[in-house]
Amino acid sequence: MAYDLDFERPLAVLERQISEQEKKVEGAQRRPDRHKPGELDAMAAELANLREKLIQETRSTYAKLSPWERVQVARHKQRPYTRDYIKLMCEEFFELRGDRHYGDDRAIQGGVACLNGRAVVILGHQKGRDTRERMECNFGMAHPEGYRKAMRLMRHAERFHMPVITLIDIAGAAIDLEAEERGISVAIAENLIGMAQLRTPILCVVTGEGGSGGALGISVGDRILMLEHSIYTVASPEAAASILWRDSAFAPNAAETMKITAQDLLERGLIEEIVPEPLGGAHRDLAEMAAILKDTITHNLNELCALPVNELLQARYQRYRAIGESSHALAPAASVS
Amino acid sequence: MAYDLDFERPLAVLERQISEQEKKVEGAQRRPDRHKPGELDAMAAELANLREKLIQETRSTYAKLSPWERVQVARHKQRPYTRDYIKLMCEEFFELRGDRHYGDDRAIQGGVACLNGRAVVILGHQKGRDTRERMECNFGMAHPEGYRKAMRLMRHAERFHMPVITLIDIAGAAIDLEAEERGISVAIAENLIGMAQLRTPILCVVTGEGGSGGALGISVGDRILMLEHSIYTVASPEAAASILWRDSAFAPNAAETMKITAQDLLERGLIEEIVPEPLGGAHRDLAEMAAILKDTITHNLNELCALPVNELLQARYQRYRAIGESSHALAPAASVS
Amino acid sequence: MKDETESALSNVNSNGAHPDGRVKALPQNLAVKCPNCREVLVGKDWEKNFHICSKCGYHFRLSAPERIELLLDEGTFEEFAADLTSGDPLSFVSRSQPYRTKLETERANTGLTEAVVVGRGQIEGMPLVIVVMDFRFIGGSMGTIVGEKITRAIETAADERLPLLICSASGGARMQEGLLSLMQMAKTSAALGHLADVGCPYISLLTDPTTGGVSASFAFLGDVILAEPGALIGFAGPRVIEQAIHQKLPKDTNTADFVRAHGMIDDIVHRRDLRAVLGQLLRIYGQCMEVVTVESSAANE
Amino acid sequence: MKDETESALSNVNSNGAHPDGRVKALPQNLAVKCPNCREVLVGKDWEKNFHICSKCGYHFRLSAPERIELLLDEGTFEEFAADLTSGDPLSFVSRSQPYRTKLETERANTGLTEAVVVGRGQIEGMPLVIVVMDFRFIGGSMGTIVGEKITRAIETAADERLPLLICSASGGARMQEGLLSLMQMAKTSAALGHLADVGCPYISLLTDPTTGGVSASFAFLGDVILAEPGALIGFAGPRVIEQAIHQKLPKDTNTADFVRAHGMIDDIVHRRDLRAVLGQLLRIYGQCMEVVTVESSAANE
Ligand SMILES: [Zn+2]
Ligand SMILES: [Zn+2]
Repeated sequence: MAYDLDFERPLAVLERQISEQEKKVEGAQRRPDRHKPGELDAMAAELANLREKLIQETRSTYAKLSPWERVQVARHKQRPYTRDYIKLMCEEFFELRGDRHYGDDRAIQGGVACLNGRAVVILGHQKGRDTRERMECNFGMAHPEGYRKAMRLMRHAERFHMPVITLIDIAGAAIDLEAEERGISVAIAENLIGMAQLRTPILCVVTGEGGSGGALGISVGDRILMLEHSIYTVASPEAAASILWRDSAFAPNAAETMKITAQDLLERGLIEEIVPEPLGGAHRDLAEMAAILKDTITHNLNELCALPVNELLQARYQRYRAIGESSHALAPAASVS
Repeated sequence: MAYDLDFERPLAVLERQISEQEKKVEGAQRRPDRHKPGELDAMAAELANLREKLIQETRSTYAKLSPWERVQVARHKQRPYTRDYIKLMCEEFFELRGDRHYGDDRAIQGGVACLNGRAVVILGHQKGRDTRERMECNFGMAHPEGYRKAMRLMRHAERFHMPVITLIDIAGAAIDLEAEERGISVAIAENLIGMAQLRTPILCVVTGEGGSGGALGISVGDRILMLEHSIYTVASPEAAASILWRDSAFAPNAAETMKITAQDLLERGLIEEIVPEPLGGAHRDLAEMAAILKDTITHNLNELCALPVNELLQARYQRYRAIGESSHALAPAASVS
Repeated sequence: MKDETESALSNVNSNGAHPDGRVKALPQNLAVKCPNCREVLVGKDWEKNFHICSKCGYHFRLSAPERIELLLDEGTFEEFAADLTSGDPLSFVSRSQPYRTKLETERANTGLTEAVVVGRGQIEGMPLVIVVMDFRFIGGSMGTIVGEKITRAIETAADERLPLLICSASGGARMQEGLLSLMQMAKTSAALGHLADVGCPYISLLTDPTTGGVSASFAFLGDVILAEPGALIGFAGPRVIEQAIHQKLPKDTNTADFVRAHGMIDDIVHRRDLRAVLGQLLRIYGQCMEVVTVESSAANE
Repeated sequence: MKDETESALSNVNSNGAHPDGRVKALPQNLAVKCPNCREVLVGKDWEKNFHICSKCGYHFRLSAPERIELLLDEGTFEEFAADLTSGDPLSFVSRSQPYRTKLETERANTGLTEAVVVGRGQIEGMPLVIVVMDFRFIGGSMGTIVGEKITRAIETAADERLPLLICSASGGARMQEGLLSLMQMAKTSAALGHLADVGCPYISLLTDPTTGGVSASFAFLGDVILAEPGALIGFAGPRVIEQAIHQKLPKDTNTADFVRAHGMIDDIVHRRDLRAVLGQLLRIYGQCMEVVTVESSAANE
């Protein structure tokens, strides 16, 4: 996979050098007689050197990504989506469709699955990979029936005492007339109260973009994890910029100021854990990403499933109750008179 | 109100005679000098006589209505509807609208009310009186959102420990593309299971036509009452006739054979109580009908609300469980080998 | 409710099938004709192909015994409640035909005692309770005994903590038993509420046709709802709706595709994949059932 | 979410009102101009008429103190949590304007400490907990302190077994507090779950405008949901939707009429009838609340 993001340009240059060097080495190997002794070894060493350099450069680039750069990674078109994770993590999966009221929203998909031998309900936003799928999924921007299907699946999990795993990756809930007609506000609101009271563990993982109410509608749970380069925000940086800076070009500033990265949010106690990504981002190695996530999910579920459900619910209530209390770490006591 | 049903023709004749006699008496009273002594008294006596005769005839006619004649009464265009009962029975009423998913079906209406000082949820089919209202209500033929609203109101009742009163009067659930698209089957089915498990008393009253699944969708409860001239049937007599007799003209036969009257169903143990109607049918005296029904509802709710909810639910389960068991009164042991 | 299906049926089968849904085998069962594409199929191939048309994929209706043979591990089916047979609670007679006689005829024609067969069995070695309706028997209509047998199956699943599979094929309630039939909708649904409380999964398979009172009760209450391709599924049949609204309906109205598109079912499963899909579901739910039964029995105390 | 409302606002008020929704009184408050029909209204009449245009029925926005005066029995309001004021958790600055300064300006302009006022009060002699948002304060946006005050009000209602009334007027979450604001949606909703468990009724009154994160959380979770005539109500404002779909919307999109027609609210209540309707609801629910609290406390053990 090519390095194709703006801030990856130096890496892309290195990548091109590597590919040229590879061709050189290959050509030389085909006709070793044409080269001086040692020349071939030197060429191979140079190639290895370049490769090592790329790894180092990638590592250092990704170690100090700006929030706006993370936004680019979180939105990468090759980033793994919910269906990828399901396919790569679950031993068995059966999709449950439909809200039993109106339709089957492809922007949120999920079903029952076995994950490391445990029956779970897993669901998440699906942005879609190719054009056809993206259209079908409305680019992951879910409609009311998506949230209602999600709640139906979670009630299903509750009935069968399966834990729920939600994967969040959405720019924002659908903004159109149909969404309003069928009550996108009501659908999200009912999920918030429904998830707060669901009598089974809920583990939420922000895998890409956690965009506003559309993200929150499936991410009320016992623990919120975020992938290393994912973001979670009250409004998209572009939207925030166009209001607070009166120009959407200030999106990078908004991304910085609003504290939307996994690192910012862990620091502020709003999430429980960061899930490391493969070098250069999840999209560079889907299988490794899925393996890491599977391990993370498993150890979290092991802990959550061991708790009596009443304790779980009380802790879940307290988790949210504490956000923005005057005693909260984020609201300095001084400013709350 | 004029006697306007087919079988009421003799009563209509009497009514016309009374009205003529009334005019005569009135005329005579205006000019008493033109009449012989005693003539005026005789005319008045004749009027009283005719009036008494009408009452007697009405009583005897209504005492031996055929099932098909009862169908006519149950469908009378002046029969009291849900809104009439609410207005006449409840001290306070606030309508709760909408299913919070799609729309507000006017074919099923209801809300919170005070009935004899008790907070209740009351809801029912509304056929509509004039043309405009009938169109708006789809003649009482409810769509999925009507059943979903009904269930929402019943959950509301459950939360606030209010008993539920449902009034049933529907030819049948909506038969159209929209009903199928939004899952009329699912909506009714979910009400059946929801009502079977609702943790508050449910009292159902068939006030007019209890038409098939469209009726059942709001009539699973602890007790089913039927107004004296109401019907409750698995399929409309016309539909049954057109299938089983291959000619809808046999509707009267179907009405007879299918045992659809309150009397037939009480005898078979399928309902708990018959609510008497004013002489000549509920439509002849809405206020009296409502007063009778209010009393009946009150004494039933007094009993149901006194039961612990677990007992209530067990009895409700048994009520339905027993229908069609081999031991059931209606399935003679002999024929169940 | 029955009318809807009967109308619907004549619709579905307008091209050759017997109106009750049975396919007339050509002489000596050597060949059958597909009612959908009119292809003449070699009988043996057709049987091996799960009674599916090899040309157009049309799923022929299956009788209850055929369905059981298709789905269950060989030799695992144990029927129960087989001795329950319908009485004639209303002494029903229409067009000089007593219902009682009709029942006898149907019994003779189908070899069944009623429109449903219930029992225990296994799929891929996993035990379950299975309910299979048979459309040949008075259109699979639900009378008191159909309702009673289904309720007993549900209760058995609940008592023995087994998964439940119901294969529906029905035009709705049985008119000849009047309101008693309608009440079976409530009875079976209430029983499913109890099943849900004890945490047993219920898989509902909708086959051609599933309409009327059956669709408006247990058929659409599955924890998982599957349908066979092409099945007619809905409250009313398309013919009845067209008569009611005086308009032509879109061609796919109330098909399996239609109900899936409208979010009413989980998936459409080709008949050759059914056993595998059911096996997968039983494995997944099997993993949580022990947990559930332990916890729910604690909660119910 | 804020953007949606701000756009929506410019939409609603395109004919004369100040963009933050405050109406500019003409000199000495002798007259006000209706932003809907442009009628010039006599100030005293307009105030007696509940701030409604006598010509077209337009409901002017009310400040929190005005709303409280309108709804509660005189002298019964006791504010609590008034001392909670927003910090600046992210040290937020945009366009050289620190959020901290913005807060100070809003406090000075409105005389309020935050975009919501909460307290106890009575309507027709019946006690309740009341929450009133004020759109003048940063568009009624919900930051941590707004969420905190509302949550405390909900908890107070639950603890004291009182009915709860929330009058919403908000453009959504407060962007300047980042994700902390979004989480107030979850926090308030969870608290409402607790309130429902103890059986206290929650009446939600949607006033102009109710959008974004407020509409997608507590505002639409009322046991009874009322709206004022003409209020803008929805997830997104019409302008934002039009920009997103590149199409004109029907004129009534996301009005009170629109959400009622789509089954999302119980009724639209004219401002002059509000007290009476609330009184009626408190009477009805009051009759079952004693029963509820006794039974639910038993059930929770
Ligand atoms: Zn074919
Ligand atoms: Zn005006």
